[in-house]
This record gives sequence, structure tokens and C-alpha cells, in this order.
Amino acid sequence: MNDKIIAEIRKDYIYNLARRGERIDGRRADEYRDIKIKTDVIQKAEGSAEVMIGNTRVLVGVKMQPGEPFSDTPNMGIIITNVEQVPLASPSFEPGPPDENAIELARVVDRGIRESNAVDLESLCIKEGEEVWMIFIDVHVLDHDGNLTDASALGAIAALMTTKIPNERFGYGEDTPLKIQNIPIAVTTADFGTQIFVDPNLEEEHICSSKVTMIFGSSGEFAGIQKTGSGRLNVEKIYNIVEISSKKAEELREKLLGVIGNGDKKEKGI
Amino acid sequence: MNDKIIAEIRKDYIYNLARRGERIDGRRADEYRDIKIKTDVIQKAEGSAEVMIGNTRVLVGVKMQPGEPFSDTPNMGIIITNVEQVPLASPSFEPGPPDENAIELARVVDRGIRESNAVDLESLCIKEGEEVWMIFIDVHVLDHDGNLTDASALGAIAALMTTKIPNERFGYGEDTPLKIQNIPIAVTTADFGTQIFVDPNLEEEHICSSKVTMIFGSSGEFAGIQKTGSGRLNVEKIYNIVEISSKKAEELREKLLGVIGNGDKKEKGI
Amino acid sequence: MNDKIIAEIRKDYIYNLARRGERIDGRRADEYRDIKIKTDVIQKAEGSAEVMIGNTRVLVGVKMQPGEPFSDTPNMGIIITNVEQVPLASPSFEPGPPDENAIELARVVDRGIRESNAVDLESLCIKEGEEVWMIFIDVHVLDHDGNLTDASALGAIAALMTTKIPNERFGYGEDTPLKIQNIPIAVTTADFGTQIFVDPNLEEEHICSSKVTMIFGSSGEFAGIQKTGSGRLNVEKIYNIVEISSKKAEELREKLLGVIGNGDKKEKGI
Amino acid sequence: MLQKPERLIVDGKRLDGRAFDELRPVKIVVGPLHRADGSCYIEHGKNKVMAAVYGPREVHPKHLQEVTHAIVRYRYNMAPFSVEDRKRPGPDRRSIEISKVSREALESVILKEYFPRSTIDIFVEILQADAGTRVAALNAASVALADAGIPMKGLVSACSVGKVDDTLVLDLSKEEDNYGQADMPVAIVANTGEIAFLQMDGHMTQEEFRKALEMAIDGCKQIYKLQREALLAKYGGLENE
Amino acid sequence: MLQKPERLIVDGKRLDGRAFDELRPVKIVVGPLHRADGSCYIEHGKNKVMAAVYGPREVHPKHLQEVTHAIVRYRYNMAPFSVEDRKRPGPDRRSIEISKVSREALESVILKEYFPRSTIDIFVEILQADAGTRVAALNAASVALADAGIPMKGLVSACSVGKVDDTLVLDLSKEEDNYGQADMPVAIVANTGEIAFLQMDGHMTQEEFRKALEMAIDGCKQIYKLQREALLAKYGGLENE
Amino acid sequence: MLQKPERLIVDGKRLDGRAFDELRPVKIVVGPLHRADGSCYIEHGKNKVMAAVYGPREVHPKHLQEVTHAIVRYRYNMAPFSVEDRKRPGPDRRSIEISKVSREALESVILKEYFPRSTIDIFVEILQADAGTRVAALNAASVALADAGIPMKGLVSACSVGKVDDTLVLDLSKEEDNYGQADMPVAIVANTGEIAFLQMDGHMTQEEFRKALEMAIDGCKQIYKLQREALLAKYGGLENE
Repeated sequence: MNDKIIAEIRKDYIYNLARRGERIDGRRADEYRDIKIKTDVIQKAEGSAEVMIGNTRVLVGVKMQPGEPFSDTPNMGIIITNVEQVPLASPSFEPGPPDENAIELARVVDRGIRESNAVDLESLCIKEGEEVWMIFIDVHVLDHDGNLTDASALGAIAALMTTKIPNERFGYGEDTPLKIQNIPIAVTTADFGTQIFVDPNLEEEHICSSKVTMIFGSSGEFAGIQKTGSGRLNVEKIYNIVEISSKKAEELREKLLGVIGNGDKKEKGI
Repeated sequence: MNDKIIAEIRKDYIYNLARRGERIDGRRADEYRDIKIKTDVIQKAEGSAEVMIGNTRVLVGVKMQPGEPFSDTPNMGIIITNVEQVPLASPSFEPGPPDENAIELARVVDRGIRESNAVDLESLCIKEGEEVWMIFIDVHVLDHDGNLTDASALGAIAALMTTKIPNERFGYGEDTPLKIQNIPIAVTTADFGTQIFVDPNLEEEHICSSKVTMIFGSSGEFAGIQKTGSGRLNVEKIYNIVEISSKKAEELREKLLGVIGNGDKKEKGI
Repeated sequence: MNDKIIAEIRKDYIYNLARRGERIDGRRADEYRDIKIKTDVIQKAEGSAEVMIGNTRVLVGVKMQPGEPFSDTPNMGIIITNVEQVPLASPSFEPGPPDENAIELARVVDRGIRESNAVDLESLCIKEGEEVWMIFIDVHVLDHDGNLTDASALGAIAALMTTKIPNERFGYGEDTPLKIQNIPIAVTTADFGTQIFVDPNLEEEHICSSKVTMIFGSSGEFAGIQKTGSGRLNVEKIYNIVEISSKKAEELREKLLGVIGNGDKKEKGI
Repeated sequence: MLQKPERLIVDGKRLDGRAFDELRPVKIVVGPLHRADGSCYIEHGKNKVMAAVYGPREVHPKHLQEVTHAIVRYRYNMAPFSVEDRKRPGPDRRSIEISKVSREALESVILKEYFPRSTIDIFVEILQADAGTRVAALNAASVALADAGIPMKGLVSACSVGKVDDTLVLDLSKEEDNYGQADMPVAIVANTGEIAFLQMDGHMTQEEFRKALEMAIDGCKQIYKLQREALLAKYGGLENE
Repeated sequence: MLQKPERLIVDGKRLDGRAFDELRPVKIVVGPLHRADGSCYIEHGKNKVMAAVYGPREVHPKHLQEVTHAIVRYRYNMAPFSVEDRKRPGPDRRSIEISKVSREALESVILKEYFPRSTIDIFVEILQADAGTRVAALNAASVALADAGIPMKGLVSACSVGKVDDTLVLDLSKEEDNYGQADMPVAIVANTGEIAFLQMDGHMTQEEFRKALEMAIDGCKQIYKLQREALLAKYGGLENE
Repeated sequence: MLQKPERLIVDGKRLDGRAFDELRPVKIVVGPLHRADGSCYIEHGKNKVMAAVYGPREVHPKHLQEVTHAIVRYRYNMAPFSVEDRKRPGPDRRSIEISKVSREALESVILKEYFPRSTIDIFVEILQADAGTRVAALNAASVALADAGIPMKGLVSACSVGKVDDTLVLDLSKEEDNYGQADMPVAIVANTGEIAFLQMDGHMTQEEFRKALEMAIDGCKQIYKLQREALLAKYGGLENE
């Protein structure tokens, strides 16, 4: 029996389970896998965080350095977000520059940070029109078992929340914490026809007809949406997704605040 | 019957026609296809023109911005010509950086503009050694049915003739028309052994043994020559090409001046 | 009989010869092929040398130009070494950016120059923190018959020894010879199990289990080592290689000094 | 550089005089190109967009072939002269993301299983950009696919809705896009009303999102009418509903 | 920028208090990754290194296949945030050289002929770099190969020795590396003591070289013990020497 | 930076003393390389050019194969140290254009149909550049093809003619090229006199063009003699016309 046929049978099986509201790993439709967040894991970075969602694992490092502002925003800092899907993390990742998936992922993570005004960019101006702080958010995927988006977004904001501006290294006085104004949380759901599953694992991601990532700011407002995949969704289903996602976003936010607020912060090692 | 054999038969047919001075589309040997020139088609560009020669269609946009001069010409503006053979225009065009054909095409168009001194480069100096105007001539091929060279060259000079230097946008006073000192016209001919055909269409281009592009300035002087293709030409044939080409160049020049001189200029849409 | 089998038989043959201390081209184990060194072969370069070891031939050109120093060495000149294994030199060289072999070769050559302090980098400071001399050492491989490393290293130091700093061209007074403080000599040996052969030719390179390049400075001290290839070497063998290599390095150094010291220096043509 | 206007809504009207739910003028030309198997030129406001479709045709390189269905490729590309500051040719990260999600939107309607081992290539050139290029590109691509005779479950029709001065407005102008609070491009399959494309940049409340989605769908339906008319103008004799 | 310290050896001790022949603390975790066929995480001083092995698996593109043996690929890669100044993603010349010679060191023990036409892929990510990353990477890769069940003639164990203030010291710290006189990374196959990897930067006399090589081999043997312990901790029940 | 001289023709003579129709000194060495199937080294004035030919040999990748004839590849490449300011390695737009038209010139004589499915690769390295490198490269390539035994309809011989101070002169020097009014490289197939290569930069009248073409052809014929002598010096015994 060839791979295609097996895949087809497996797909039918998962859709049938879904019809009964069940998932292959036994989770409820609106249940995330186990989430672990560790911060300050990379001492060479200005901020860092490791996030595990089930077997999915990403490491996010934030580096800062002075640079020239864009000419149309002379008094604002610059955020550059990059995702490396290094081949260590999955047999399907190839060495080389980011492909369309890695680029989409980086841009969705970036969008959440940017549109929620998580970082006060004007506070990053060193000298108007000449020098501003550049923030590099680098997401390094270590283990890919689905839902890289939520893990990366969570890692990015966690890393930013623990970032110290390296003033000293560049002769600008003492290091100071980066001010965070809003905490965007991304929640990804997958469409299985009769069911919406949150936090799809790798197999679910391959089989679902489409995914939607909704990003919510601290007061529950939207800070970005991305539909991905070739499925179609009717309006009712989208409203349904909004409801589920906004609820899960609050759970994740509490989880995150719990970690950043307590002693886990100084843990080392990844 | 396979493609190679059909191609071979078709080639014989066209060469046999050529022996009688006839062409597959019924044109005379020295007859251009219908030429249409529209200028000011892209409002975001400093100058623009769309040229159709038969079904061949190119769009040329001119953008200008201040930049640093080359160190060996500190008081001269800079012209950069690029051709994009986007895959929309032909099944044989691939996405990616310009290949040798696109590069040759860009360089031949550039050569005509440059060697005829069409643009007074010294008038583009803003501050000697520090800042000069850079002119980007971008040829965007939309539909490829042969003789992209003449269409691109015509589009480039037409776009330049309607270019306004965007002084205002960069704080240098009012916009002023770009001064054009010479109007180079490229004429391409194809060698069919017993016959020279002007303005080869796509099929003729593939079958001819070689093409010659001759570029003439306003007083009929040469401003560039390029032989392309693996044919050989004897001296008499080259003299013959000179005669035909210089005559056609005058026709094209009149056509161009007719368009630029009259009300078509402000037409919109492409 | 297919290529693989022929190669296997040939390999056995060469290893059997080696067991008797013999080589396919009749050389002794510790014998270099004929070495020819010519300097000042490229007048456009600040320094140049052509080196032939048997049929292996490389051309090295040194160019110098002012540039910005690295921020952590504000008063030191910069050396950049590049190797082009152009496809002219071997059927196995492909057009394109340097592959891992060319990069390794460049870095080994660079290491010898750098670690031996062959060039007094501090003497190349023009204005601290702002402008220093950059030295580009470009190795152009012309004919590849094995042991490119020793030929390239020899060519690089020979070219540097004949380099004149082009002060005049950049308005810094008269041209002056580049000061050379140490003469690194690379000696490459190949492991054939029972035997160590110096200066492996192309076939020997393919068949040996590993190669070691040892670089020695003027007082016999090490200035770099690189093991390459997937063989293993026991400690005694490494000591043996040190002994052979250091002896050959002295021979090569004398040869080099003989050439640079005498009238061959102004020879032209390559 | 444009100056940021003090307000984008003045006296209940937008700066260009449009009503909140009003599209910019749209012009659609079916089949302007000769080499392509299908093509469409759209002017949407000051956007000028050309789309071409090639295929179904053979896949190169072969290892990309799928034995059960056609692959679909989509390339959104901006001409260097299409924007205020010349854009360097070649795809940037933004173009790559837009191409991916646009391709997926069209894959949701193309009957790919009709053409195993082949490719359907969709190329869209933004010749002039003025806010809303990705939806204009999708609209042109959709018509070009129809012009090429590619079987589809329905036409994809796209439109964006945005938020400016705390007001939801349809089809953002360049100014509204630059200084607005949110932009949400949407595409639907007109015959079913299902959503095939959805992105949102900026911030809006959940309540606003619901209203915005409805407005966008209405906009898409207006676009669908124009696409249909343009196709009927060319292929009118054949189908007549 | 660190200031160059006046001396690197003070009162017969190194700045971080280590003896001349003392390694930095090393922590080895076997199999931390789920997708990879084998993996290993190593902290060596402040270095943090993750290695993964995939294979034996099919080779793409096919023309790279070898009919008599597996090919081995090795990728040493630094994360952008692993160093003081952010590193641009992607391989630089240094990484390419390190990857080549590291691959060759591992090829010296992998029984490649067991897996014709396939590839064994070794990926190492330097998550934090602090002198000695290439040896830490080799050590992690070697354990990851074992964890993946790739048959080998022996484990490769690596360690570097350097020269600072005219003194030979084992396992250079970042400061010793920056301001030292020589650095010599070495890898051995522990069960035979043969050398699989050898590089030297800097200058030392022939006499020093001999002593340095001995010190490095001793260091490699210490590393080997730690690798073996880590593997036994995971696979302990199976083999018991 | 050279200073522009006031005049390039003084007292009816060129700055380097040559007559208007006089070539620079040319030296041709046949077969200097060992690995290549054929090779040629040419010094033409201060130009130093090395050409190598490999083939006919198998084509990689296979999809480039032509079933009825050999493909021909030509790579014109400048060494980084060949020019005043170091050139970054790798092909630039100029090299790509020169390579294309040079390849076509040689394709006009190579009997490609003798070697279906194979490739004939011509590589030319400009080791020192001093005006007229593309013609020197073509001359060297042509001899290297003969040295490799590739069957040709005739040797390609190339030479340029230029216009300086309103005077037509053969074989421009670097100074004449930098400050002249036109440069026209030409290549002929010597036995038929047909033109295989023709480019022109600069401006000249139609009358001047005719004269320039004649001068160039004369120059090509002089080059042909030197090529023929060099080949006879190596292969003299075999053919004797």
C-alpha cells in the first residue's frame, strides 16, 4: 500500500474523529497542548525565550543595536523579525534562505508585535533622523510538531518582555528594560469541516482545510488576522473562530504573565 | 510527427517564402508591424511610455532620484537601464534575475541612450562629487511576439522625452522637463540568407540565422550596433542592412515625434 | 569494466607501490615536483606571482586600496584572501561562487599569512579608526594537478613580497614596498597508510586517506595546521609528518628567497 | 512624502468624496495579452494591474509534479516604477507572503484534480500601486483564469475594508491606507459567499471586525458584478443568466 | 567590547580559576528533540549547542547518490543571537570550512558502506557561542549520531588546547581565545586514540605542538567519558561495560 | 586615475607611436595548460588572456542536452587583479553580454552537429585587461578550440577599430578607449571573410562605419596570420599550405 493511500485513509480517520469532536491525541477541540515558557535562556541576547507547545519547540532571541531610522519615520525605532526554519527541526526543512512558509510566519509574528504597538517605537529614538535602536527578533525553530505560529508569537513577546536595552555596550548609560505597552497573543485554529480545533499539531495542520491565526491585544482587541491554506470558510464559522480564539488568547496571556512575573525568569539552559 | 520535425518543415517553408521576398504574415521585407506609442501611462513614474509593435508590448517607466556620482565622473548624472522579462509576457520567460537575453537587451537599449548623448548628463549634477540625479529606465515586457529590442528602445526614449525631473519631491524647486539632446532609434533586421527582414516577429527571430540592431541618432549617425545570433554576414550584406535600417529609423523617428508632439501625450491607462 | 572498478584497481596499485615507498610518477616520498616561481607577472596588480608545481599552476595577484578598519582593530590593515577555482583549470571546477574546497583553501592560505604575522598590519594604518590599507590576495587557479594549497600559499607570500603600496594612486606620496616580517611556507603531505608522501599530485590526492598541511614561519615555528579528508592519523604519524614537513619547508623557503632575491623578479608574461 | 492630513473623514465624507461603502472606479479588460492563455487588465482607482495565466502546462522541474492534481503557482510582482520610490526588481518578503496566500485563495476554487502532473501558472504584475494591490491582483487573476478556460467552482472576488478616524470604510485609498488604523483584505467565492482570503493589519474591536467583514463581503459582491460583466462582454453569447 | 586583560595567567592560574589542564563544565543531554532521528544538547562553558541527525534517508537531489555508500552532510550554523553582535542568518565562509572538516572527522568513523544511496544528515545549531564551538558541535554531533543508531567505529570526542601567556592550557575560554597566541582544536576516536580532526591557528614551537597535542588528547578522553555517561544514562540497560 | 590627454593623435601619430592601422604586439602560445583539452595564452598589448576548451563532453544537467547537436558554452571572466580597481569575482552584466555574443560568434563556425548530446565548454580568463579584452579573448578561444581538435569551418579572428580625435584607428589602446569617440570590435571567419561578431559603441557617421569595417577586417586578417603561425609552430608537420 503506498504512502498516498495510507495518507488518504488517515485523513478520513481524522475527519471522522472530528465529526465526533475527537482529536487524534485525545485533546478537546479547544485544548492547547502543554505549554512551557522559559525566559533569559540566552545570555548573549538582550532578551530571549524558549517556548514549547507539546513537542513543538522554538527559541527566540532579541538583539538590539543602534542604526539609521527609515526616512519616513525619523524618530522611531525599527523592528526586524526573522524566522529560521533550520533543518535540525524537521525533515521537511531545507537549508537555505527562508521559504514562503518561514516568511509568512515571520510576517505574522511581526504583525502582531507591530499592530498591537507592543513596543513604544518612539522611545527607541536615540537622535532623530540619525540614530535609533533596531530590534532584531530572531525565531529559531528547534522542533516542529505543528503550530509554529503560536509558539513563535509567544516566544517573541516573552523575549521582548525580558529584553534589556544594551545602553552600556554602546556608551548610552545604564541598561534599561525595554518598555512593553501591549501583549499580543496569537491563537491558531484549524478547520476540520464540522469542527474547529485550536493549536493543531503537525498532522492536523497537514490535513485541515485551512488555518486562521487571530492575534489579540491586551484589551481583547484584534491586532492581526491571517487565514492560511486553501480552504473556504463561511461567515458563521469565522465568528465561531473569533469566539474560541479570543477566549484562548486570555488563557495564554495569563500563562505568560505567570511565567514572566515569577522566578522562572532567571532559569538558564534550554 | 514530433515537434523538431514540424519546426524543421516550418523553417524550410519560411526560408522558401523568403527566397521570393515574402513573409509569413504577409509583410514586405522592409515593413514594420503596426506601431502604437502611448506616453504618460504611469503617473507614479517621472516618465513612461507603452509601445506596441504588432502583438509585442513593452511598458517603460523612468524613475529619478538623487544619488552619489561615480568617482570618475563627479559632475555627471547616472543612467541605469534594466529589462524585466517577466513570465507574464511569454511561456519561455522564467521568474528570476535577468538572463543573458534580458541583460543583452538592457545593455543595447542603454547603449543607444548613452552613446547618442540623448540625455545631457552634466545637467543632472546637483552638487559636484556629492549628489547627482540617477535615472532608472525600467523596461517591463508585457507581451513578447518578437523584436523586443526596437520596442524597448522606442519606449525608453519616449519615456525619457516625457520625463519630468522631480525636483519638488526632493526639495530642489519646481519640477522641470528632462532635457533630451538626441533621439536614438533602434532598427532590428533579421537575416534570411537571400533576404533581410526588418522587425522580425517571434517566429522569424527563432528561425533567422542572425539579427543586427543598428541605432541611429538624430542626424543619421550611428549610435550603436549589435549583431546577435550565430549567423555569419558578409560585408555587402552589412552595407545593405545599414541602408535599410537607416531609412526605417527615419520613419520611426517621425512616428515618435508625431506622438510626443501631439495630444496623445496625456492619455491614461495602458 | 566500469569506472568505479578501474578506480578501485588503480587505488590498490598505488597503495601497493606506496608499501614499497614508490610513487606513480617515480618521485621519492619526500620529493616535490619541479617548482617554478615568477613574480611581477601582472602589472595592474600591486604584487603578483605565478607558481608552478609540476603541472599545477596558480596565479596570485595582490591589490591594495584604502578602506575602513574593523571596529575592534581600528589601527590595523585588513587582509582578504580569496581563491577562484575557475572552470578553466579543471574539468571538476564549476562556474559559480567558491565551494567548500575553494573556501577551505583560501582560509588555509590566509591563516598562514595572518598567524605568522607576515605583514605588519599596524604599518597599514592610514588614519586610526577611519582609513587603513586593505590587501586583497586573489589566488586564480589556472591548472589543477594536485596540491593547490602549497602552490597557492607560495604564490601568496611571493606576491606579497613583491607588493608595492600604491600610495601615489591615492594621493599618499610615493609608492613603498610592503614590509614583510615573516615568510610562512605551507607543506602538504598525504597519508598512504604505510607511507607519507609530500606534495601529492592530483591522483594521489584523490586516493590518499587524508592530507595534512603544516605551515611554518621563518624560525621553524608553526603558523597553522589543517588536516583535511576523512582519514585518521595516530600520534606517531603526526610527529613523523612534522619532521618531514618542517624539513621541506626550509627547502621551499630557500627556493623562494632565491627567486625573489635575484633577477627573475622583473620577468614578464605568465 | 505626503503630509499626514489632519482628518481622513470630514463632514461624514472621505477625502476623495466617496461614501463609506463606496468602491473606487474599477475598469476591467478581459484578454488584453496575446501570448498568455488567459489575461486580464484591471484599473482599480489608480492601481493598474495586469494578470496572465499559463496552463495547464507541463511542470518543470519534474519533481514538482503531483500525480493526482495540478499544482498552482502565483507570482505577485511589482514593477520597479509602480511606486513612489523605485522598487528593486525581484520578489521581496511582502510579495512572497502575498503570493502564498493569494495562491491558496485561488486554489480553493480551481478544479486542480482535472489536470494531474501539470501546472497552472498565474502571474500578476502591479504596474502602478495605490493601496489595495493584493485585492486588485486577485480580481485580475480570477478573471484571467476564467479567460484561460480553467475550470473553477466560482469566481474569486476580493475587496478590502479599513478603519480610518474610527470609522469603517470600504476600499481604502492610498492616503487612508497610510494613515488609517486597520486594513482588512477579504476575498469571497461569490456564488457561495464563502471566504477564501482573509488578512487583517491594524487594530479593531471584535464588534468592528464583524461589521467590517460584512462590508467587505458587500464590496466583494460589487466586484463580482464587474468581473461578470467584463467576462460577459467578451464571452457574452455563450452563457446568459 | 571586552578590554584586553593585562595577563591571562595570574599566579599560575587562569582568569576563571581553572587549572591549565581543566575543562570548563560540560552538560550533555541525549535525545532532547522529537522530530530528529537522533539529537544531543550540550552546554560546554557558556556554549549552548544543539545537534540533530536525520538518516539514513533518501538523497535529494538524486545525482548526489553514491551507489556504494551513504553520503554524509554536516551543517554547522550559528543562530543570529548566539554572539555579541547579531549574526546575519545563513552560512559564512568560516561556517562552511568548519562544516567541511567536521564532516570529514565524522566520516572517519561512520560505517557509510552500510547505507548505499542514502544520506546521513547532521545539523548543529550554535545557540550561544563562547569559544570552542566547533569542538562542542562535534561532541554533540557524535552523541546525536549514536542516539540515531548510526553504526560507527567509535565515538568522536573533541577538545581544544591553546597557548596564552606562553603557557599551554586546555579548552580556551572566550577571553583566552580572543587574546591568546594559539588555538588548536583536536578530535580523536576515543577507542583507538587516532586523530580525526586537527587544526591550528596561531604560532607555537614544534616542541610546544607535541605537548599541546598530548594535552588535547587527554582533554578528548575526558570528553569521551562524559559522552559515554550521557549515553549510558539514556541507554544504560542495554550495554554495560 | 589617468588624466585625459589633450590630444590622442599628435603629428599624425598615435600616443604610443603606432600607425593608424597598426596592431599592438601580439604573442600567442598554443596549449599551455595540461588539464584542458585545448588551450591558448595570448598577450595582446598589455592584455593577458588564457583560454581553455573542454569537450566535447557530457552535459550536466541533462535537460540542457540537445539531441541533434552539441551545445556550446562560453565564459568570459575577469580576474580580480586584472584591472586598476579590484574587480569582485563572479560575472557582472558586461561579462554576461560579452559571453553571449562571443559564444554566438564561435557557434557560427563550430560543427556542432558532430557531437549530439554533448557540450563544448570554452572558458576565457582575462588575467590583465588593457582595452580590447573581448577580441583578445575570442582570438585565444578560437586557437584553443583548434588545439582541442574541435572541428570548425574556419578560425575566428577578431580585432577592434575605433575613432579618436575624429580619426579611425586600429586596435585601441587603453587611453584611446577611455577617451575616444567610438569602439567597434569585429570578428571574421578568415577563410570566407564573413563577419561573425560585430558591436559598436560610440558614434560615427555611416561613411566612417564603412571605412572602419574595412580596417577592422584587415586587422582580423593580421590576427589570423598570427593565430595560424602559432598553430603551425605546434602542429607544423601535419598541414602545410
